[in-house]
Amino acid sequence: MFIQTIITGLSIGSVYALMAVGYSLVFSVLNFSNFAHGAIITLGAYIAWAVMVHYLQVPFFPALLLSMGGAGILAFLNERIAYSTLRRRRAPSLYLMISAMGVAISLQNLLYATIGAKLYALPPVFAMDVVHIGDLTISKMDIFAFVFSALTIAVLHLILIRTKVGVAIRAAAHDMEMVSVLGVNLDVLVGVLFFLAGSLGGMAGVFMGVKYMVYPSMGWITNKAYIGAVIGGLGSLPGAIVGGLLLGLLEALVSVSSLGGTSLSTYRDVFSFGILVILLIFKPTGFFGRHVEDKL
Amino acid sequence: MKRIGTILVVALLVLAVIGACKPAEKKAAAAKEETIKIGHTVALTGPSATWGQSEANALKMAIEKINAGGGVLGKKLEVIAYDNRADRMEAVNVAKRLIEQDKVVAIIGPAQSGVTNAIREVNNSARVPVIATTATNPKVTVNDDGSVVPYTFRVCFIDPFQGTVAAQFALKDLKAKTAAVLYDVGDDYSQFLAKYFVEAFTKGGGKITANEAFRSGELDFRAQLGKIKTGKPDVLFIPTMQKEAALAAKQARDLGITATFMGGDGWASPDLIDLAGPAIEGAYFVNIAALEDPAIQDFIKEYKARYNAEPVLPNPLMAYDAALWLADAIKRAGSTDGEKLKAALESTKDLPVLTGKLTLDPATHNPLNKPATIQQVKDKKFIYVKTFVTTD
Amino acid sequence: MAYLEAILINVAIYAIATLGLAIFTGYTGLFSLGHAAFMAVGAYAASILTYFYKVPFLIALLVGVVLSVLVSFLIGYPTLRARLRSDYFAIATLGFGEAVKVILENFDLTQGARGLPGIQKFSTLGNAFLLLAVAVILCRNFLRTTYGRKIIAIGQDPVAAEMIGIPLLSNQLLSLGISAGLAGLAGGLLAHYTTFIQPSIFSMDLSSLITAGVVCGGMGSLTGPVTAVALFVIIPELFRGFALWRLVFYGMLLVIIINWRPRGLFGYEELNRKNLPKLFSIVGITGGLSLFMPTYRWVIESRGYEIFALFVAGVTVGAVTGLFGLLGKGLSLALAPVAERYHSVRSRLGKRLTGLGEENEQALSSIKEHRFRETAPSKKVCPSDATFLAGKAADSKEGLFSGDPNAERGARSAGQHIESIGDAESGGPTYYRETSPILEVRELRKNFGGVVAVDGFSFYLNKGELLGLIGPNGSGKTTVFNLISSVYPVDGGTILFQDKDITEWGPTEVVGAGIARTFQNIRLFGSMTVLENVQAALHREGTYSLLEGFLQWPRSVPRVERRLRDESRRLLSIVGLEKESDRRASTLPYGLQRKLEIARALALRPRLLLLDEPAAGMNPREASELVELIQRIHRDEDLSIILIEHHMDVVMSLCPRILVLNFGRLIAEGTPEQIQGNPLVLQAYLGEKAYAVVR
Amino acid sequence: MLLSVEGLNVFYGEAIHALRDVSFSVEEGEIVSIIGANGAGKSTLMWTLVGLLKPKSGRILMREKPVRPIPHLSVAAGISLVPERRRLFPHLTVRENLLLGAYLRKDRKGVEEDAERVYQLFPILKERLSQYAGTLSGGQQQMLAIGRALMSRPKVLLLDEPSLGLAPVLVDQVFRAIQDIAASGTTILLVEQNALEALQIAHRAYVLEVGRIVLEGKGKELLNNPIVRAAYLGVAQHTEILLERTNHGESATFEDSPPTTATTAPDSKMFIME
Repeated sequence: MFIQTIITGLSIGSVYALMAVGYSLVFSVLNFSNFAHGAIITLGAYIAWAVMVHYLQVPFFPALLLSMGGAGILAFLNERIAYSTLRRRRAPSLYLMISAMGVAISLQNLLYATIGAKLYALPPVFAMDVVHIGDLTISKMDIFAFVFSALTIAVLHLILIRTKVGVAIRAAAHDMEMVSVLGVNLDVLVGVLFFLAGSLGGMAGVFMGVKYMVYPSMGWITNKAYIGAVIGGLGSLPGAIVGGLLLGLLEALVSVSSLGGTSLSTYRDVFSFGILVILLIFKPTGFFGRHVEDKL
Repeated sequence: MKRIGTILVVALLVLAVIGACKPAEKKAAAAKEETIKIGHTVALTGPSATWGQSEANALKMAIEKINAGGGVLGKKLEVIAYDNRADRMEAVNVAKRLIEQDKVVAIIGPAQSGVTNAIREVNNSARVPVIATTATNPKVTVNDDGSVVPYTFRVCFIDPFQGTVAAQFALKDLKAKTAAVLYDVGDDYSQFLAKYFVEAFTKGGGKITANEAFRSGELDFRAQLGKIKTGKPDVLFIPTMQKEAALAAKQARDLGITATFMGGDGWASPDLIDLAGPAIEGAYFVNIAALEDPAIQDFIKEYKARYNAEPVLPNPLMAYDAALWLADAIKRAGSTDGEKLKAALESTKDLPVLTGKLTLDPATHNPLNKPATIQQVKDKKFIYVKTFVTTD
Repeated sequence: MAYLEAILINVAIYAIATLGLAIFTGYTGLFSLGHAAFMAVGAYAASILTYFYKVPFLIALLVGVVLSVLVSFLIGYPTLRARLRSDYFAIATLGFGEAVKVILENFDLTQGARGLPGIQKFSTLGNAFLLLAVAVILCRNFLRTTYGRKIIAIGQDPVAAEMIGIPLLSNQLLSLGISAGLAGLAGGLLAHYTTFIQPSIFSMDLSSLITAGVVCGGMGSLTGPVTAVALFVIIPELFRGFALWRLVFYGMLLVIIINWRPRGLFGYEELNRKNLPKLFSIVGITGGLSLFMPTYRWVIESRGYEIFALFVAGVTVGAVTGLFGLLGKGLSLALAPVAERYHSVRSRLGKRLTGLGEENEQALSSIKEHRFRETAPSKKVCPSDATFLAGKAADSKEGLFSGDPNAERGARSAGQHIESIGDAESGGPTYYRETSPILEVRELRKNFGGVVAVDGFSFYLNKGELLGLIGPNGSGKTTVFNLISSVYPVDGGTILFQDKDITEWGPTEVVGAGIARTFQNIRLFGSMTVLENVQAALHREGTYSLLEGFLQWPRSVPRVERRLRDESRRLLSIVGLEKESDRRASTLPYGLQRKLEIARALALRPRLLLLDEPAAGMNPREASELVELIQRIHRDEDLSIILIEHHMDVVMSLCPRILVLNFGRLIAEGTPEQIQGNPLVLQAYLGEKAYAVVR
Repeated sequence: MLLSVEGLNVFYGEAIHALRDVSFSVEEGEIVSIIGANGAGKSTLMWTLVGLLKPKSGRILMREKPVRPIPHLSVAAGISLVPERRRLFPHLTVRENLLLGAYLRKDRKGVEEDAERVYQLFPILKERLSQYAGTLSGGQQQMLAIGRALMSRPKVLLLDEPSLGLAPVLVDQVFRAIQDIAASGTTILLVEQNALEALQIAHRAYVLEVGRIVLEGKGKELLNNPIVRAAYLGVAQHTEILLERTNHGESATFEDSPPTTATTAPDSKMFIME
């Protein structure tokens, strides 16, 4: 059962990780918590629902790409509408965060007001869902999502290492102003950044839709992704991945533990959020974060 | 910049108003004649809207039928319905508005125990009876000290009954020896139904192998289910809404749990089948009524004809019953005065309603001998299995 | 009418909670996403007491408030101590809010997810608004005290606040405590109004409603957030038809306001006569819009033409909006004489009130205020003037026996001067060094990620000395200041101040010991007035208690405040800013901002003043004025000064002794003449090649 | 005229007027220096020229064409900045830092050529290509910063205090490199704390004081200008000697022995060292 729990933890964690990567990507450059990321993930899932179930019967892979593209564009628009003015004005990150919160509240409730609260399921990708190995069961979707997420993150890594825009993004994480002085159009760069983050979010949304279901408040789960990102170190990609996976494992393990006869599963969130607070206090840079010293 | 902002705000507000006008049904020219106003507080939006909308439709049918039969005390009944989003704070405002602004004589709804609790003070201090439709928590109508809440009534059964029915069905009909429970600790309905089931099941000689919980908003229960699996229970009781039930069923089957799934009336939404697919096949749940129940076939036919959709049970039935009950009480009270209405409601005996005969227990404001139906998911449909009227 | 009452009670309750958050987020700039948790604590504590134990309502409320405050310390202490930055703090509070909910869901006493039904209804329109009024008055009072100014200062610039001796942690906690207390109060009222609570009520939606109120109402205002949240509660009621869209609007409104009106409804200002038209237009717009649908329906029903109905409804909206706009304008104009009268009456009344105890006060102040040295010492000498002559020094030596400390100091530094000149003639520089100098720095070291900024720097500063610290850009001068004033932790070495080892002391302790500083990049509290900037630095002398401050206790607070004001004015007059006292600090020109920084530093009653490039950006005339000013304060305020400066004439004319720093090391020390002749200095300033040419 | 600036006014916040009606021009192929005290507005001017600060009024023209004050457009117009304190990307490799300099360019071959040119100028960089920029020494970092700016093949190279925090021997290297760059045809606008050195290599120079241009002239002329000498050229009597010698074209060698101590006291009150 222990190994089964580990597998479950990794499966939950991989969703957290995928969401945390997009969130961390934005944080690394713009240094603020993009609370709208959850809403973008939700919209990504709804795009998949619209093309796979509601309007058309598009197969999974094209739908996934459409979702990623659509969510990417939405994230881009989100930046244009809600953050770019603030960014150009060099407003404190607090302002960006509030703006992001506004977008998140607005979009989630827009879904309630238009599409409604009904729950939707995305069609399963594989007919036979589970692989049995001895006593263990692993969902094929989990394996697929895990591998595909890993591949996507690897591609993202390549983009960041090999392409000019990628290098510029990494440079911007350190000094955005200087990057612009080298001729990089920041609007374009930030646009690309949000598109990448949004696409990853769209993918996370589709995977969530297939594994679980699609509904307006599904972005709530990104709270956990933030914790994952903090555990790994805000603004660090490997940190986001490791942090997400660790949080998934932790939650799975806490869920099956008990203390003096009472099952701890009901207190699971106290553990997650408790870890968050403790980590923020003792190691705010997480496991992979960079330490930035303010200069007077 | 400032000006642009202001203009934008204004433009958005205007757009929203226009947007809101569209779905708003054009009210028929206000009836000039005097009517008896009945309030309806209902979740027309938000997560409970599926039932709420169906409930509103059914109530409309009931009122029209009563009015067609000459109304009550020579007057027509009029329903004033407001959306409460199943939100406690909203519901309080809605109740106040209904009572103070619209001067309703009684309120039908809410459908949730928590929401009914939330408006308890409002309607009781104003002496306006509330008939909750599907608020199944026993504490809705009874105070902690055992006294009855004077102006709060309900037409549905209560959770201990539901939990007991589920436990007895599991023990006797399914011949289950062991059961596990997975419930939502953040939801009062789920928390209490789980508790009543566990009590009844152990009392009946069964064994609870695992009693696990999650929090509202969670999507992955495989860790808890993994633990449940080790106990190899005969029955897995999932007293949640359809969303969590569907997820839990899918994940449990993926993990190779072979137990029979069971649930409460929170399952009774067609969504369940869409969401859970084959995983939910063969599962049983307790409901207030079933579509196949012969007693209600006329209602269902009429509803389908009128709204071109199947009613989402059980709320429409409960609202319909509540309307009949209220009309009867007003007639017997001969007045719309709150106190007299309360007395009339309390003294209801063997009143024929859609789901049988209604008799009220004045000590608890719960209907007596309210039947519970066991339904099964079979071939992507809910089918009627059995009706419990009392439990041993 | 209970429906209206219900809305108004809601307004009052949410306004109290928002007021609390305004004190915290609005003034300290830290963003809390978990304030609903404090409301939950207050609500549960109060209702458990009244419900199970039949405790009187007010006492229960009070216990709820106290408990909320305690709980806020529980989360606040570790997170604020760890100095979490805005985002991290926000996420921590978000986590905390959720955790509190989980605990409430699992706790037996709180009856889990079912919540507490059947709480008695104690909250009424009367007591809710009474409490709101009390809360507003207390908060307003609080902000007008030393305690309030400390919090505002922290919100404006935490580093500068620390450098004027305001400890961050305790003051941020105080602010969080007040805010949590108010949230707890709001929670208690809410519970006893709805008579039913459940963990799910205290969700992030509630937190964000409060946050939205603060942001949209204006960070740094009290009435702004209260007004905003009132609108947030009322508007959706007017639009009952689409309550669903309410949250969509919140969101959009947040985005729009933060982007286009980042200072919110009234900005840093409070609701006043000038803001009335603004408020009225908002009310007019919303009121007008709420009439849109009814008008539209009414026309449709009676006439039936849709376009006509739209037109009529539109005109109605416009008319109501315009009417309210005009009404606001008119009212604000009409109120002008009333306001004037009110002010004059108030000031007269205030005078009479505080005048009552005038004699007592004077007796008291003569005992208490002996450390306020209002007048400069009678005998003035100019020890540090560059034109100082040995003969003059000899004259002032008489003062050595006159008991005048300034004269004594003057004599000493004069002696120094003589000696050093003598040394210059005989070769290597040696200085008169006191056996215990006021400041002694030994082997100071600081690395920044492998780059050595300060590399074994040692020096001393005699009491009353005016020491120059020069060196090329990037040579580590400012870092030395930052190390002395404990902005950075020291990597190695010791700092002794008045024979005490202050190496490991925190910034505020260093200030308390008597070291004040100014900054190379001016760090003023921009939104405060010039006077308030100095008043903020006088925080140690606000001798009344927090409770007295909250109540604006007439026997102590006005007197102390008046004294602080007078003292601030005196300090401003020293630097020549007395005429600008009511200007907002950020609107001062550059040169005056520097002077204000000096005045603020003087308010700390320092023994040692660190001036970091005070003449930067000044033209020669301003610079020579500054020289005069520094000489004056050095003389009158009994100060030791270290001066970093690039304007050589400033350094040369002020400092009898100069240290030269390069690559974090001391490369030369001596009189201005010696420094100018030192080859290493020349090399550092001119570069090797140029120096070689010179040679 | 390659770069000309007309009536630039820049504000910080509401009250601080950092540049007041600044106008000047740079001819093709020139080295132009701007000197001034700390806080005079030199860096502000540089940031405004590359579009990081938006002027309240005034124009920046490249070859008579106005340049919009947006950083990437400035770079596209041929302005490239080596900022104060270098501002490299420490966690990027030397090569990545260099290539970022060529961000706007599409000609791969040209970029490689320019990289070679940078390696010729600073051979040490070629040895450290895959090293993180943060691990370089101060002098190497300055070289990299200059190299990075050159990669955009600028028409005019802005240098903001390139000798800041460098040991004297490195300062010399950097200035030699600047002259080499100028010799190969890149126009240079230089802001230096080291006014002496800056004026020596400059064709023309401007003096900035409290946001205003108060003087302009040929580099050598300004070196001889008594006001400038007094205000910005540090230690007066040595400057006198220096000026005499340089004016006579006399060269000198550096020796380890310290120079004789000054005997005369400064007679000038205006004595600003920058």
